[in-house]
Amino acid sequence: MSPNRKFALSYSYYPGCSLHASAKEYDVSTKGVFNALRIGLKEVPDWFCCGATPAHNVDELLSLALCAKNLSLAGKVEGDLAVACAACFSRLKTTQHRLKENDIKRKQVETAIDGPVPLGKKVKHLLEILAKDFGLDKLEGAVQKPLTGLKIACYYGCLLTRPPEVPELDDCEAPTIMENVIKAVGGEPVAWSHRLECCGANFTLSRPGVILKLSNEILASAKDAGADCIMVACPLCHGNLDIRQEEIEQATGRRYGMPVFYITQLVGLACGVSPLRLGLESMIVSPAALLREKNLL
Amino acid sequence: MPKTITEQNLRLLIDSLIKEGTRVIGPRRTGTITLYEPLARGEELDLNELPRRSAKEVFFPVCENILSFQRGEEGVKVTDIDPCAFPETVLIGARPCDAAAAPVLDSVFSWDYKDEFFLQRRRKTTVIGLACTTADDACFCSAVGLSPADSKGADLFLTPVREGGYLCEALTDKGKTLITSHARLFAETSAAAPLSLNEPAGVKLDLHKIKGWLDENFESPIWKEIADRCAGCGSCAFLCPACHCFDIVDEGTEAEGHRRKFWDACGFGKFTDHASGHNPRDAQPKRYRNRIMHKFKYYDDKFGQTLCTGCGRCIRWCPVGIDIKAVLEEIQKG
Amino acid sequence: MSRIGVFICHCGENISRTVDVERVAQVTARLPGVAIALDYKYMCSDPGQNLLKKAVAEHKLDGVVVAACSPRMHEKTFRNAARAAGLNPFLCEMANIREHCSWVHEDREEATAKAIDIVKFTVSRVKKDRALAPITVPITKRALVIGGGIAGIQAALDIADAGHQVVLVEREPSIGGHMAQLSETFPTLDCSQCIMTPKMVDVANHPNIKLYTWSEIEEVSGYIGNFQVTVRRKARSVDEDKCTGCGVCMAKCPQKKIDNAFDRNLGTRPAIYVPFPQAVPNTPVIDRDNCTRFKTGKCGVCEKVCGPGAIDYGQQDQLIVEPVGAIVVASGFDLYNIGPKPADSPYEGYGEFGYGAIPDVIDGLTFERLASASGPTGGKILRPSDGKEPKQVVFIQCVGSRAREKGISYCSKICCMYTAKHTMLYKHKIHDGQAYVFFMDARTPGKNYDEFWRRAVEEEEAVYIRGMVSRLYQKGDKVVVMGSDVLVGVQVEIEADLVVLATAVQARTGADLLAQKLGISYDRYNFYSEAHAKLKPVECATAGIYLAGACQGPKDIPDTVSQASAAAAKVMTLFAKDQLEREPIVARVNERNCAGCLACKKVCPYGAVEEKEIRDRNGNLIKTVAYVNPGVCGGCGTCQATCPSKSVELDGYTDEQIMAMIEAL
Amino acid sequence: MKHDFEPKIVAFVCTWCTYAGADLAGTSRMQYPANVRVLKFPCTGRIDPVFILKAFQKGADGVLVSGCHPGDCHYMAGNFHARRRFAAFRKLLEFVGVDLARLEFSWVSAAEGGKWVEVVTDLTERIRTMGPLAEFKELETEEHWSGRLETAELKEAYNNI
Amino acid sequence: MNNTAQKHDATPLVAESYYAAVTDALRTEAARLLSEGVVTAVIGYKEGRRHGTAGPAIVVDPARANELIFSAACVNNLALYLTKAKKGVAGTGKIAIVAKGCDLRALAGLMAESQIRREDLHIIGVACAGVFGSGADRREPLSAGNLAGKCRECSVGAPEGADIVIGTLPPLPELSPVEAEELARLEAMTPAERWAFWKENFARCIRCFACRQVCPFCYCEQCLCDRNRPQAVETTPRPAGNMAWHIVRAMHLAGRCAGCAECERACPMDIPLNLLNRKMARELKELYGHEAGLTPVEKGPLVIYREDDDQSFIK
Repeated sequence: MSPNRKFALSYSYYPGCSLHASAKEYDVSTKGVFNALRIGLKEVPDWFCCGATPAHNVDELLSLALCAKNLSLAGKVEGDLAVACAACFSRLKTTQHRLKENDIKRKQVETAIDGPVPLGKKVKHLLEILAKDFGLDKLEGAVQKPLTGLKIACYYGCLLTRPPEVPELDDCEAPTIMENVIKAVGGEPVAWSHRLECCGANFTLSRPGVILKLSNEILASAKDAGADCIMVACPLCHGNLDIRQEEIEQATGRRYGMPVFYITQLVGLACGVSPLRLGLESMIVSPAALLREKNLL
Repeated sequence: MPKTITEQNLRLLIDSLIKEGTRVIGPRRTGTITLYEPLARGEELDLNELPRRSAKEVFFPVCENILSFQRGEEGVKVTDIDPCAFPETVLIGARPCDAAAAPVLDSVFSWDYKDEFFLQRRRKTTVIGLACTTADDACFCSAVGLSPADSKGADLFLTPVREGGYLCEALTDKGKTLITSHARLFAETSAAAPLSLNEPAGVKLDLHKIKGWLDENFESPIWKEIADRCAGCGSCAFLCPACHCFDIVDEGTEAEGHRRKFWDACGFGKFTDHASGHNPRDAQPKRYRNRIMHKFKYYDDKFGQTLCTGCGRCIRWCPVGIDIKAVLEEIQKG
Repeated sequence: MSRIGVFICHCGENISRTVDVERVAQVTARLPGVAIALDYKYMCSDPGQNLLKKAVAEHKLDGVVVAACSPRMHEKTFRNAARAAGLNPFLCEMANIREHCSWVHEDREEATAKAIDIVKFTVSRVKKDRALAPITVPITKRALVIGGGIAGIQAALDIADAGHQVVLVEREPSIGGHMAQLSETFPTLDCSQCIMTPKMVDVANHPNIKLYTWSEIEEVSGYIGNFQVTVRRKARSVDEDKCTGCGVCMAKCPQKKIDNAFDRNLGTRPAIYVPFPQAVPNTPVIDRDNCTRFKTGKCGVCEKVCGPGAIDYGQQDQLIVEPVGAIVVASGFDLYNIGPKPADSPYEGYGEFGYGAIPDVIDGLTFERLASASGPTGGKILRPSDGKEPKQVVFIQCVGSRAREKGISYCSKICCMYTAKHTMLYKHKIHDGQAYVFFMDARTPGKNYDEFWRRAVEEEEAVYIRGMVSRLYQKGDKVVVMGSDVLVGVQVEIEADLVVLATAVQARTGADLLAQKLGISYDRYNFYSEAHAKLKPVECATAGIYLAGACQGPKDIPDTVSQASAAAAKVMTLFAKDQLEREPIVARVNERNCAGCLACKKVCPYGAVEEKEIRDRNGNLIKTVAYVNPGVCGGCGTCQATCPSKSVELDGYTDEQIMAMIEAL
Repeated sequence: MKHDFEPKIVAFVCTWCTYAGADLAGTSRMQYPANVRVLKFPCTGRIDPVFILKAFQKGADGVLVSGCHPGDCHYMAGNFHARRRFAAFRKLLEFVGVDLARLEFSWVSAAEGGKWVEVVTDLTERIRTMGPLAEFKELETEEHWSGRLETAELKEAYNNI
Repeated sequence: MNNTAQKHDATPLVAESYYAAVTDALRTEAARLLSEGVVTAVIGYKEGRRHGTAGPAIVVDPARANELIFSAACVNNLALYLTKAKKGVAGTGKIAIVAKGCDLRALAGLMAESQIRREDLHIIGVACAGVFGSGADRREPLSAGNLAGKCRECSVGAPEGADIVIGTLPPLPELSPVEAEELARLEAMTPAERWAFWKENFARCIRCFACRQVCPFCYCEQCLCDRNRPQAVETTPRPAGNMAWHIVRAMHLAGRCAGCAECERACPMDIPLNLLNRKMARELKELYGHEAGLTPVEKGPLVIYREDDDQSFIK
């Protein structure tokens, strides 16, 4: 990647574990999109796990310290911190929020990580960067292949907007930011009911039955609303909706065949990023047929 | 044979006076200004510039207690101040315009009521005058009949000499005694060359003519013209060597307190404010008129003296630039 | 020299145990200006007071210091005693040597020394006391009632029945308020309109009530007993004197498709309308925003069909000044908006309930209109989307109330009861239907309230689910309600035909603006503040203004009516006197010294300071100075502390009195 | 317990809250040092900074100003105005060199008898350790000789006069 | 280093021709206003007898408009002549007043305090490069060396809000803020050191009240310190009363003083009075974001409040 200073906008970047493993395509497509939009992205050196969903259930101090240390590492890289994964985003923001309002906790954490926590470092989700920093108008201008006719169910999941005082991304119960991005790149967001419902998250490992129920409702709701595909911003949601889709179909007997894209994959497609650099091939439910049908491949 | 004293001996004189139990007051630098102040050591004497306030406060302090009272179980006890207890004092370095004012003030303070607070201080004070070698464009002593070399009011008069030090001229017994009792500090010389003195420039005033005009012109549009802009502060009167108005007030609580005498000024709006609410001098021009009248007519009528020595302080420090010299020149024109 | 009497009380042993009262008397007797100093066992007793009275006469006292308990305890007692002895009561002061001395110190020597000091500075103060006469203010015995809902109607009728003139101002075309919109009322299920309309008619016919509908308060000036109120009578476009209320205009109006706000937009009305058939006055008003005539100039049907010729398109707003002596504020409430957040609202709506975008999610007041016999469905409960009878209805309580995250932390007080009522009304009309209620608590304190609620649960079989709802969404023609039952600990999902939200009661939009006109205070939710939460629940801190109904906080009808009658009683109490007497602790301006900078006016919490022009005999303006209206001044003294030249002084707390105390310390 | 120095503390309080709070301390028989002298005002809004100055001049070693908590003012806003006035005044006093530890402000409600005791006790004890307020007392007795303050140097020079 | 500093100090800030041009324009404007009857009087400056001095002048006759001048000696804040205590001087009717940027701030404050009305004034603004310091050498043209302390930090050289503005200033050099530095020096002292500083300064005070009399905001018809029932401030010029007087005056001006520093200039005893006013202005700005007199605001910082004002100093 080119040096940051070449771009008007540039960010430090915290990919998070998933994006280096099960959600590689999210990482690849993020870099693809940012490169296409001439937005600088510099990965934070030596970053490590944010603690994800489990840590804070076990040990709050640990969960805060993990993020605090990552923030402290990020502090050494210029630019606001760009985060792709909804869980990482939530954890990093939560940490800042928590430590800002609680001096005692902050001191404990500072002792634990042996240094100050950069509470002023702005943590931004990709959506925020695309819709606000870069701007919808400019995004619209960057479109080379509008997603015309593609009916997309924008799926926020639980973490992206909640609790409202933490991410401060959009209206927590009726957000529109994903829809706005999709409209900017020419897609057709559908109105549907399960945009903010939980997919079951990490019960995928311990109680897959929960996933079968919850994710099924999401898929069914999207399908009923006439969506061709679902768009997500979270590796875990992606896993539950995409990887488990076949299993859900078997369990419920209803066939969905609903590709589940990351936001960056769709934006990338529209902005002319080569499909080869969007990781489309790693999707379990293949989008090939759909994209061909809509003349997007 | 005239006497001289060196710069250094002048300071030693102060030190030995203090040692003898005499209070010495002389120009002393304090912050950005010079004031006639009690000196603790001869070195403190600073003769470089005309002190901001005149020397009148040596005899007529800014504020002084004239009695004190305590209310006890047996009633009110009044304690008088004894003017005879005032310390022997030497005022050193008084400029001609300051030294000359003291005898002028004697008239008013010893006229029908004898103000012992003033008079005792006068009696107990020996004045060492000092001739002026510089003058600025506010100075006008020579326009009112004095000069930089005038020794009026001084007991001993110093004139700077070219070789450094001063020529000393004893004018009164007090002055002579001062020299004889400190004879070792004075030298006899015949060849001291006085420094040239600086006569203030500008028009000489005909005080008689001015008084004549004032006699006729209590009502005149000129007062408004001159003094509409007067802000009504007391800086002219307070800096003046000859202004001597004072007020008396009781301060303290029901249990104890002091009666105090302190400077007042005819420029203040409250100066003639009656308890009835009526104020005969209800506007600034009337107050300024009183200032001029008092100095150049009333005092003359009563005592045959002019209440101005031309020090120029009121000109220098008037916040609204009223220039008494210019006013007098105007009046002189008629 | 003053002649002060000092009376030192032992208070049994309460004071004398720690304070050497004899010594206090000895020392203070010798203070300058003290004519006599005595100590006595119980100064507040009859013999004690007589001692004081006798001493005043015998020693010709011109001031009295009673060193005893707190003035908050007995200042009145001793001032009355002084008055009885012929001394101006304000020349009697208390020195607090009990609460502030003997009770809080153990060391007898220290306590005695302190007591002496306290007496000493109080003596110094008394010497500077001035005789003060009570202030009297004439009273205009007319009342203004703002708001023509049940609160305003009740207050107006009570005051009018007592024989006083009342001006009743209502901003809608008809009086009636929210109560007129209700179907039945809890806990008796009597028809709201049946009990309401007779009162409305009484108002219209009462000789002592002057009714201004379609009117608003423009400006209020003056003070208790003497307010000047400017009322804006909005142009009705119909001459009230000529109109007979025949209704032909409404019938013939070609523009009939306007949402009927009275019916919560479920039905429509013409551009010339009365909000509901029983309106008082029964005079229509032209809705100029929607009238073709006013929009395009190309109609005029109503004018043509009106027999009496009452239509007046050229009518203008009118400003009328009404002098009144007291004001009852009964401006009512609004309901929490379930739609998207309006720009002027501090409150978030409910995104998880669809921000009002799901047609079959309605609020409680809309349900009232559905259930009302005079409502848009004629009393049949039919859901808005397709007019079908809902067979499963979910009621959700505490929507907006007790929801800190939405900006409101209070309980709206009426929702538990009216939701219970709704389930009953529903069950009575749709016998095979099922009502579910999601609730946090059922709050039913009130006469027959809990019984009523139990009936809903036990007899009318409403299913109460304790828990909140996380989301509503449309699924086909159903509304899916996702919630939790926290008693059982399970997730609940109900496919409902209709969802009714019991939305929070909130202050009227613009309540703050009205408060600013009136000069009364309001809380952070814009509800008006009573002068004391317990002991002055209907008075405002601003004298002469009283509160009734939900403008002060959420209230049900019985409470509202009680408060309205209470406010009316307060007005009548005020009107029972011809003049108002006030403690003369008020500020006075020294006009000679006042330079007219009006800093006092800027800081006065009561708006008591006015500008006054001083003119000479020829009428030329000399200067403008401040003037303190003694009827309005509350006596805080903030003006005096602010005035650089101390040209305004608070009687009873003059600089002289205070400085005398400080100097005596 | 006797102390070497018993300061004079003057308290300016409003009648509705702090005075009543002090009454409550009394009725509850709480104990506190006897140094404080309480002057009653209708409202803290009535308290002029000049009074504080005067108290210091007339020998107070410490001054307490106390009134209703914000929002509880009997007169609605008197204490809000007072708060600004005193915020400014204490800055001024600090600037002319008065140790602000001698000037205390508090909100004590009618229900806070305990807080009254705490505030008065803390202030009294603090001033006890600080000693008398010499500055204003010196000024009160100080006469100046023709503008020159009576410094040690001057005293020494003229100790025999 | 020292040399260059001195050299810089003596460099004239504006050419003499600037003052000549402004004076000409001023006279023309004044003559026009008076002869057309727009105003009944023009309050301006005229030359003093002594070199480099000027004083207030009240001109009512158009023929005498040519007495008016503008120069670096025009130190006075003429707003003084509009306030109640002194306003008899200008008679009645609309009045024109010559105002420097700093004087205008006082006018704004006086309007807010109902002492004057904008419609009664015709404000002739003059662009000002600064005025002579008191006691400065006035034989030389105005330079950093003889400039008044307050002018070194002036931000209102070109007045705003006047009816007419005369003169356009050349770019002026940035000067070290000596007053601000002095303030910082005092603030860095211990309370005892500050007390000693003020005690010594106030001891010199002779209660001539020049500070009060030249202050546009001291328009009280009865000054607190002239009152004797009760005597809030001792009348006599003794250390006690002087301290009280200056504290009370600073408090009364807090939030109102527009910073013209006339009190300090007028003080014949060289007491640095403006330090008090500057200090209070800064504190009020920090506390409540208020700056006196930029535009007329209805309520100053000490006659208004916010419910969430700082109260960290209150227990």
